[in-house]
Amino acid sequence: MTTVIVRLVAVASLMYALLAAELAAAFAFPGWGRGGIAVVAATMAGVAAFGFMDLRREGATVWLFAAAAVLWLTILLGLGSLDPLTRTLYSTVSAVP
Amino acid sequence: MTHAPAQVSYLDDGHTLRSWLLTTDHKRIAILYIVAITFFFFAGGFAAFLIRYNLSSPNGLIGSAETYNRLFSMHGILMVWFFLVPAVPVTLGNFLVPLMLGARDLAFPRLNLLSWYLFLAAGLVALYAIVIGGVDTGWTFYTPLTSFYSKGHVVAAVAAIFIAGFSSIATGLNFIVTIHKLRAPGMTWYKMPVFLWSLYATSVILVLATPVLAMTLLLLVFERIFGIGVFDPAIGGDPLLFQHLFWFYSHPAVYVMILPGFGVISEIIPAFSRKELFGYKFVVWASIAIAVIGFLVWGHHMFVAGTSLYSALVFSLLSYMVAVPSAIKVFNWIGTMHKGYIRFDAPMLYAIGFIGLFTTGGLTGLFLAALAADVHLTQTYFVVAHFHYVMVGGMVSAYFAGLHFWWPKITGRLYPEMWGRAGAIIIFVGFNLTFFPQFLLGYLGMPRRYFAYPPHFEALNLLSSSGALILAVGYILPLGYLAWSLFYGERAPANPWGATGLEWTTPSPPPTENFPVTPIVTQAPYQYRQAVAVER
Amino acid sequence: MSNAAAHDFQFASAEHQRETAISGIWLFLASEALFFGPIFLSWIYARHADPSAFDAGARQTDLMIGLTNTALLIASSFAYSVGLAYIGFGRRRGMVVWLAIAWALGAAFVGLKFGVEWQMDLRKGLFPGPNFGIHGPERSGAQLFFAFYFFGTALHGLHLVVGLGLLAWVIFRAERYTAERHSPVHVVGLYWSFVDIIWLILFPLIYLMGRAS
Amino acid sequence: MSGYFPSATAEGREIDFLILALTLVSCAVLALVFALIFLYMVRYRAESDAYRGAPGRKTWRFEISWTAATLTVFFVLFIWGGDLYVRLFQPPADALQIYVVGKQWMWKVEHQGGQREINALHIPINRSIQLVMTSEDVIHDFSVPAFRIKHDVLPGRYESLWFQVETPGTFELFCTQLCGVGHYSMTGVVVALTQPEFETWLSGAAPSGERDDMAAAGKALFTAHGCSGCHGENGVGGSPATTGVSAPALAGLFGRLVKLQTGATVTADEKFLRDCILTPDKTRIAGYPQIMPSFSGQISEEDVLRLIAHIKSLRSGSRT
Repeated sequence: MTTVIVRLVAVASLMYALLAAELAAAFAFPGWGRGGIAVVAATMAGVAAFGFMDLRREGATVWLFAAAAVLWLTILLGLGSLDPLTRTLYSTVSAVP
Repeated sequence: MTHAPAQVSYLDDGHTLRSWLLTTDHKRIAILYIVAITFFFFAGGFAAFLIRYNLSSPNGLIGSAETYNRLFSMHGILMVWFFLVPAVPVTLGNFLVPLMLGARDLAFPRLNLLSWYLFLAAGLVALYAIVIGGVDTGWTFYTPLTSFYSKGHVVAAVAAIFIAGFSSIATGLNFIVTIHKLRAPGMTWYKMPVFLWSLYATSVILVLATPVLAMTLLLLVFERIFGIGVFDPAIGGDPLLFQHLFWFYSHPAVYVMILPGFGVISEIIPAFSRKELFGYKFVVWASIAIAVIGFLVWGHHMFVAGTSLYSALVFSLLSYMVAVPSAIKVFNWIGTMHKGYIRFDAPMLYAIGFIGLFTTGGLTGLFLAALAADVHLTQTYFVVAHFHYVMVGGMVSAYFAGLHFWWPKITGRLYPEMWGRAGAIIIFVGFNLTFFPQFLLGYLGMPRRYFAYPPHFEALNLLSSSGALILAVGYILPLGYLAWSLFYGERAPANPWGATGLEWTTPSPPPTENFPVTPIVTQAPYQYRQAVAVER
Repeated sequence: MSNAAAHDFQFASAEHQRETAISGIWLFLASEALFFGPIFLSWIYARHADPSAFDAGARQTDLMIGLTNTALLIASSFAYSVGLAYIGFGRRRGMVVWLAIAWALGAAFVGLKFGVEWQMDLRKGLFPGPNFGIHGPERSGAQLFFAFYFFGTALHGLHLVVGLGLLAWVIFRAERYTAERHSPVHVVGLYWSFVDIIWLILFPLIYLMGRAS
Repeated sequence: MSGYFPSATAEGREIDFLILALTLVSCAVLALVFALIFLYMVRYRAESDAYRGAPGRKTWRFEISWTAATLTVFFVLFIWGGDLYVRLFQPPADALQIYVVGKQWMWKVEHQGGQREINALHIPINRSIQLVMTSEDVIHDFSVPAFRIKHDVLPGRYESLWFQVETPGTFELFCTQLCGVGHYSMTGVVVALTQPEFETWLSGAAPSGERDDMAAAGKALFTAHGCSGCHGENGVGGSPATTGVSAPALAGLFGRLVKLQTGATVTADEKFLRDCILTPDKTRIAGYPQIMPSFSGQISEEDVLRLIAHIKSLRSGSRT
């Protein structure tokens, strides 16, 4: 019983440490900037999935569903933002009189 | 579940209204869905008939453009969300998934019943939206027309689609978990019939794409109610964001509509060629490939909408990639018929019609994937003809094929064979007459969604409208003789077609718990070489 | 589900039914993740349209409340997991106590977010619309941010309230759960941690991205 | 309508050729599919006693071959379609620019010389024409089937479309993006004239009376809206000494590279000038404090186009 509690306490403290890292990325280390925050936020989501939701113990089916969710989100956000990010690449109106 | 003696069929297991309306038996829920689906099919079909009536003359016959805009919007919404997306999965799928798997019922029976009630509620809200005036934005709801300038009942129509979306998610979730967890002992993934594989691929799309539509519609309603939102160009928002999110759902949704049809055809062609499916593994992985790549291609709906040149090139290449699995399937069906013993019952006629019409529809999709050709052909009747060839020529033919093929198993009755064949042929002729002229109209530049059009398009439109008459007759015919067969049809044996598959091993109609003892699966599907005795 | 080893007729065993229920909720959470997808994409689009004005709007949010809320939700998710561990060993009273703590922390989040933060924002006139508080060149970009902010937090808050309802339902039916049979507790736990993860993504988008360099 | 087939533009004929190729490929595949089906329906029907032999086990050889064949054909079609699309997407440098504004259920066209037309577009032949289009309300779509081109017209942005007509004639113009009740009536004509006819039309259709073209109208707006108050007369630029505030010079600005505060450099094209007028905070110029108010909502789309025409006419140093 206590081993489970100890593991959960470790997960919770890791989460708070990552929260602090997120704040540091935002304010203390301007170099990291937005990319740093994004990486820390992603790891926090991963830690929550494996720590609190105990993804490690589940079978292959559950892993498939979790992986599908992450993959489809990257399709939606990645391919979805391809258009605005490249829209100015070929500016439609570049005629010089 | 009252465990009545094994031989009482699910139809006789309780006749009270309560036993039907509160049933968790997947077979009864399939019957409830067939009734609802048929109603919406004919409601949407009636709207289509009025559209063709209006277009039979250059300056329109049904009063005003306002009515016409609301008509084609209603036709689009009803057909897409209340017939095509649910059609095969909720009717044949609900009935057959447990039977084909050798299971007693779906993983979550109560969720299945909830899915039907959500569909019913959505249908009622949709009818309410139509009765109070409907929308004039088309089924695509583009902003800023829909969010600021449309005077139609957008919020009511969007609410109906929002609820129908959750009904789809519930069904998709049920199928995926059932196929993963409730397979009969011995049924490995490669021993499953292809119909289950295609329903699995369809459910993956249903579960992962429909939520995006639900959220997009919420964002749209937020913008319409508060007069401001992320799509509003006045504050720097991007109307193209709505189109991206809408088509992120709507293109995979067209694969939701066609994939179950592939599954039905992959069951029927081997059954009526008395020969196992050609290249089983290729057909299976083609379905999965379509489900995955289907999510990468939505940009081809927006080649002229103002998206960047670079993304248009990427989407065009990916759109050509998604056409390859469909081509593989068509070649494999034809390979199955090679050296077979082909019989021309109604399901086979519909299936052969499906291959011809779907291939035409698919090939015209290549026109629209070629960037430069799309610039000329998009937003014209070429696109209308393309998706009707795939949806009506493909999906509806497959739905009718499946309905006829499994009718004996569902109702325990045999339908009149000659009427079945006549119906298939009339539909094939009427369909081609209605939609082939529209390819020419599209090339000549007649725009979509026009209440009135320049006179030099009249001849082809008249031809198309006359074809619609024949098509209407073709669709009313099965309603007639299938209903007739319910009461006067010959009693059906367990396996009238001599087909393989666990669903043919139980009596027709099957008992409530499907199998007295859970079957053990030993061999791969479609083993027709051992010539299962044809009992008919 | 009432007696010890009972299971529905289509399952082979109770464990088979528990496994099916767990994979069912995980698939539902996958669809919920896609449900929030468009909000993240609208953040990318809205910010790309006018980054400086968007960030100016983001700096109007109250970082301290956001930070406390995040801490509250992490603690609540932790408390729920501890409760789940307790019932795993059959100690029902411990479960009820920890689940109640989780519920309280969740309720605190809702109170802080809608009771305090939203009132402040609305008083500052930060709801996008004709009488929007911020004027000058950053007006439209800031309105885009607050359209995203109010829509996103409203939806997350709705999911949280539903979660609180489920939590209360599990607590009131605590006496029927045993060490072997407590899959509803596990299912609600997964949903609760999922809502926490969604907030872990929304928090930086709202409070930190605007303030980072 | 005259001049539909062959298409009146060179790119249109190339699109026709591509569509013809696609049709031939499709007919070939369809012929193969229907022939095989009819052959098998006749030869292998249940009653016939044709030799069936043992069923082939090795199917992957067929699969690989027809998959590879389909992939190569598709790739060729993609390259062909893509290359033509890239050329359709980028207007040539010397195109004659004509401004089009889509409004619920009409097309408003305005030429450089100030000539205005409703639901009609007069253009010279053998000259590349570039339409700079925007919308005042919903999304429309400027479509001329005879030229085989169309492009959506979005509110809040400029969309561009270019073509070069080779044969004079009158061609149908449609709106092909659902824009409400009058969508079907939002049609018009594109009239292609020979160069001399076009000149006479231009002079005839010029607005009588003040005969001012867009640039002149823009100049009046430039002072009316107080632009000259900061940017100086004729956009020579303002400094604390001259106009009391430091404002970038506009003379000779069009087409030049401009450095923004974010470090990026942008060409000062129509889109950039429009952003400066309507959303100045998005285009902060390096070296100048961002104090320009936004004029969105106060200046109509046509007036913005006229102001841009005026700014384009301001040669550095020359007085027009």
